[in-house]
Amino acid sequence: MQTQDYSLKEMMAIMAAREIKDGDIVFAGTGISMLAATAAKNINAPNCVIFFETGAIDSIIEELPLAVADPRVMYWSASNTGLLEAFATMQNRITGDRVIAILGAAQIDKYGNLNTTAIGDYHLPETRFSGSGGGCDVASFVPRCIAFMQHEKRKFVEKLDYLTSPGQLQGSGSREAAGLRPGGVNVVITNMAVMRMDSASGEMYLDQYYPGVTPETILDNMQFSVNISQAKQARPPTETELKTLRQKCDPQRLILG
Amino acid sequence: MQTQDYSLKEMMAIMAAREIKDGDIVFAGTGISMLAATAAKNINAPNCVIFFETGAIDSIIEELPLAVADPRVMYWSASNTGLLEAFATMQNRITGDRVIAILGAAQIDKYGNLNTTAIGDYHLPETRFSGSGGGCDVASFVPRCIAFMQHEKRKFVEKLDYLTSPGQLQGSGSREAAGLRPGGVNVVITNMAVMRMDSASGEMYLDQYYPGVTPETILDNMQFSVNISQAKQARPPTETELKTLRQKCDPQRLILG
Amino acid sequence: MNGDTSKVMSIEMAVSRFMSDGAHISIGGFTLNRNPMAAVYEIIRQGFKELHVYAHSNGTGVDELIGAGCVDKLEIAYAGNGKTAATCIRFRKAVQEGTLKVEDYSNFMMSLRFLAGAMGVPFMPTLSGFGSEITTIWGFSKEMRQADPKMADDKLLIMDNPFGIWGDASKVLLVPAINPDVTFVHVQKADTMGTCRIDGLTFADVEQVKASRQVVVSCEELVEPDDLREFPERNQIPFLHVSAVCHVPHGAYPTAVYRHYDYDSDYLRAYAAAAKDDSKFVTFQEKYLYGVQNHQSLLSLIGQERLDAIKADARTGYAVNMKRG
Amino acid sequence: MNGDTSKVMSIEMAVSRFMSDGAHISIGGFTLNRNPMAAVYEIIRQGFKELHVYAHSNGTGVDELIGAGCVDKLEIAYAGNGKTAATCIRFRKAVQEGTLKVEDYSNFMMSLRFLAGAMGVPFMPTLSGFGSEITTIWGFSKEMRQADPKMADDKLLIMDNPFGIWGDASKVLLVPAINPDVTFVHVQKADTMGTCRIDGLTFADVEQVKASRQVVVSCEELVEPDDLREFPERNQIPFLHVSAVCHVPHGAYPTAVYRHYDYDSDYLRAYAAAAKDDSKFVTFQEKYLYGVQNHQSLLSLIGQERLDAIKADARTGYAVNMKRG
Repeated sequence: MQTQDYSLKEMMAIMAAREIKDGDIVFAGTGISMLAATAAKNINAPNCVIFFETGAIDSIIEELPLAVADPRVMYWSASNTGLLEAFATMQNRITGDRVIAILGAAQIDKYGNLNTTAIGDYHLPETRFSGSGGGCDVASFVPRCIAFMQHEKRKFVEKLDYLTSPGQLQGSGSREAAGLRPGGVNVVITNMAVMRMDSASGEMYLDQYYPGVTPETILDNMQFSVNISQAKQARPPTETELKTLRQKCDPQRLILG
Repeated sequence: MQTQDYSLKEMMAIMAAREIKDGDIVFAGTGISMLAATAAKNINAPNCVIFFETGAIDSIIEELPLAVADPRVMYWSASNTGLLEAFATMQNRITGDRVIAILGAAQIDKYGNLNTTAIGDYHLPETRFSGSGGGCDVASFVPRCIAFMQHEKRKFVEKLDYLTSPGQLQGSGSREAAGLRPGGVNVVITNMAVMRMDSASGEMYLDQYYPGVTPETILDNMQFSVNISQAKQARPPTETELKTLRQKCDPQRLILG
Repeated sequence: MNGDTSKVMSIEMAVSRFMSDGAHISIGGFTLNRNPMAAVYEIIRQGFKELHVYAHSNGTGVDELIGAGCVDKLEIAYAGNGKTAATCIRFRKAVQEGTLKVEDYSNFMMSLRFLAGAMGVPFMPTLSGFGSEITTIWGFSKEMRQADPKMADDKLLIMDNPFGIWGDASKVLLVPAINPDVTFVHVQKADTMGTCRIDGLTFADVEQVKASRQVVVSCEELVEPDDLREFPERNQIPFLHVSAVCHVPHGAYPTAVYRHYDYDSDYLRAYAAAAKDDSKFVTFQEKYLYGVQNHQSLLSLIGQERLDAIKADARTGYAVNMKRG
Repeated sequence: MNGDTSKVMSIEMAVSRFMSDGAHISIGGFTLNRNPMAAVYEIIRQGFKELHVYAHSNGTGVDELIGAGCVDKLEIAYAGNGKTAATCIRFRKAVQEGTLKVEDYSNFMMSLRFLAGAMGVPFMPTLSGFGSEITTIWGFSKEMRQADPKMADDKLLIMDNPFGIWGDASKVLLVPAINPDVTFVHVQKADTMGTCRIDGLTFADVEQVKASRQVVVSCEELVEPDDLREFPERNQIPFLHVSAVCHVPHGAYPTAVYRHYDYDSDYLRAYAAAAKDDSKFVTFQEKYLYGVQNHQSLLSLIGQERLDAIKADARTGYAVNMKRG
């Protein structure tokens, strides 16, 4: 298990790609989330539609974009519109219910709420981040959201410094009470594990741990504890998956490094 | 005065054209209002911009359109968009305050309120008309609106059967009280006269009567009385105006008949 | 592009698959332009009834549907058809005879209602309509609305501007979203996946499409997805919103399609003349509607000569100097 | 078309005519794409201060403005710049040091606020943000807002859906309209009257333009009005909204312009590296900002070789296989 011939970034990209079903509309951000979307399209979900908050729909990703406004998302798409159209596609239930989204964050709590805004006091922060971008909108509208995280104690926190994007809020029923539709982050993919939200309680549990990682190591890297009783080992990337990822999705190794 | 060499339709079109100032954004409807807008563009306001509720801006009217959705409004325009953009241009004060609009109606009252919906009971009308179209929107948003009317008792009524498009509502201050910005119909151009709304009281008064028509005849053709003390005779169309109207604006005589 | 062609079907198939009695529908276009007439005629021929129709100013198509007795309820801003009918004739007749329930809005209000549906919000705000009886007189009663889960309980609402005087507004008028069961639009070009490119004015077609649960597109030209991908900024409707794509050349006839053909004034005037008289109208319908099997047959009946006469000029996009009397 | 060319002027003239200290402004583009950089650099060189900036995700331009000390208040959704800066560096520094007041929204909220301004309504409704601290934590206090007539008294408002459960919504969030004093956008093509044609994504440029009291357009190609009239459906911005048109080739450099040139990763990385260190940043600014007279001089300093390297490929619209490290 120590002699794995794939990187953790590759593992994460493939684990995320596997969440995407054929025909899904995939909301992709920058970096590894774009890579995961492209991997799904090339491996297991050829009819999934990749779209970006900037308004590009079903782009042909010949080169990995370095931002959602990269001209590489504009090429050969079905339609190049703007931000309003992109977010409306998610807010509108007719199309929005078919969307799966991939997000990232600086902090996540046990209900899958995300902080991408600030560490410390909002008004005079210790560390300021970029802010919501489309994250808050996506987490509000989209029924299935994947969060990509590094498994570190300072990132899996007891209490967020700022709640930017709503996950399950305070658990069972609190999304609906706040005015949100069901949805938000319900899968977390890290460099160690795949975690999911329990559909009743809204709380995070360990679903899969990567080869070479124990559930205990995972718990050691979080401020809060999660249920590990259903955890099983994740199936590593297949040769085909890896080959496609490396040769078709990121031959320049812009994301894979 | 009886030997006038122009028709009343021509007189009306020219009187309306004279209301349009160079640089105005002119909201035009179908029929004679389009003709008036085209006349202004060709005679006295070369830089006025004709636009249609369907979304065409600064169309080149080579042939008179028979409807605001006629493909003739789409040709060589600056932009072909849609209804939302057209009405937003009027609702938005930055552009909307530069608009002058031309409307028509089945009934008008002394405050310039218009009925284009129904005669009789709304629910089971004696005569049903087309309805608001963009009329209610235009009369709500645009600071200067011209109403084109035939001067008949059944059209200049004491009380509208249905108030479709707001003029000065019940007069002084009532537009603002209802939630409207200043504007609405403030000029009425008929086959006999030009009437205006008093800016303080909001009530209609006789501004100009056409050659060969007396103020008394005008009053005889209305259910309500208006102030005629400031009335003067209208200046008839000049030869140049008539020539342009006939030869450049409606050579097919689709509107002029 | 995988070129999945499962959405491609005949207009007969699309109408039969997505329509049902009592359906809430909308159609694209505006008065005498780009109405999805092939779909409208097929809906009539297949005999769908008790329809609830949402329209801004979709004159030609809506009046044909009313004339054929398909429509029970109509929410509309404008029922006229340019110079051929200042007020649509069968519409007027139906309202005056009490056989059609109507709810009046303005063109902007109806467009905003489609926009609200497209954006997935319950309403849109506007500053239009204060003081108009559009705001105070309801065609559909509160009771009727409350009894039907497909209708908002209120025609519209007026509230004080919650942001004080922000935006120079003391009040706002809120109009409720529309989400039709099916919308039919006719466009110049569509690909087999459903992406559409419209030339000329889009009217409110894009919002109507995005607001709809099902969308049937008919098109002058059916192309491969790659054919629309070089300039994606020209495609107003992405395939995500489209259920069926039907290749129907002259599918908007007798209304106009910019850069393809003009409206047929002869047909529209003949329609208007017939519509004024019940028995003449039956004869007219027998000939042009029920007497033909499909849109192709109607076009054959109309004849190549008339189609040639309305053919769009390459420079202007309409039929220059066409007799329009 | 009379070809009135009174709107055509240099970017130096446009900035000096329409800008003022304390102005509320917005700029077009998104992160590293189509930012109006010639305008941004000119605003900096002309020394305008205390600006109030509205942005969704306008990374490159906004960070340069902040870095030059021009900005007092910022309403923003996202201050990042793709891979070159996950968080914009001078932005981060200014916030952490307390020299910049920030009000956070989401990208959709900011876009809706521009849309509300463009449409002339005081707010737009959305279902986004419930439960987020965007709704509960205000960067600008109520007192600060009430003291400034150019700010809405409330950051946003939440209310019960006035239409009951219509639209499957129990509540709605309302975001207030923005009407900037000036908006700067850079487009591929503009005509002398101000009509614009944008290729590729429009981001929120169209709404930002229509919401603005004054609009300065810079363009890669300045053409005659007739050149944009054959296909009016491709022109997203009609001239009605535009105050000034400035012909500035490479006017978005170092950000990308689809079908013209790519972003310059070298420049963006050099900027990011310098921005991390105050004294290095001063040197960087001296060289690229204050050491050049105008955008043309900056481009000369950058050199033809680098401009050639980012030239867009005719097929894809970007620089294929460009080194982007």
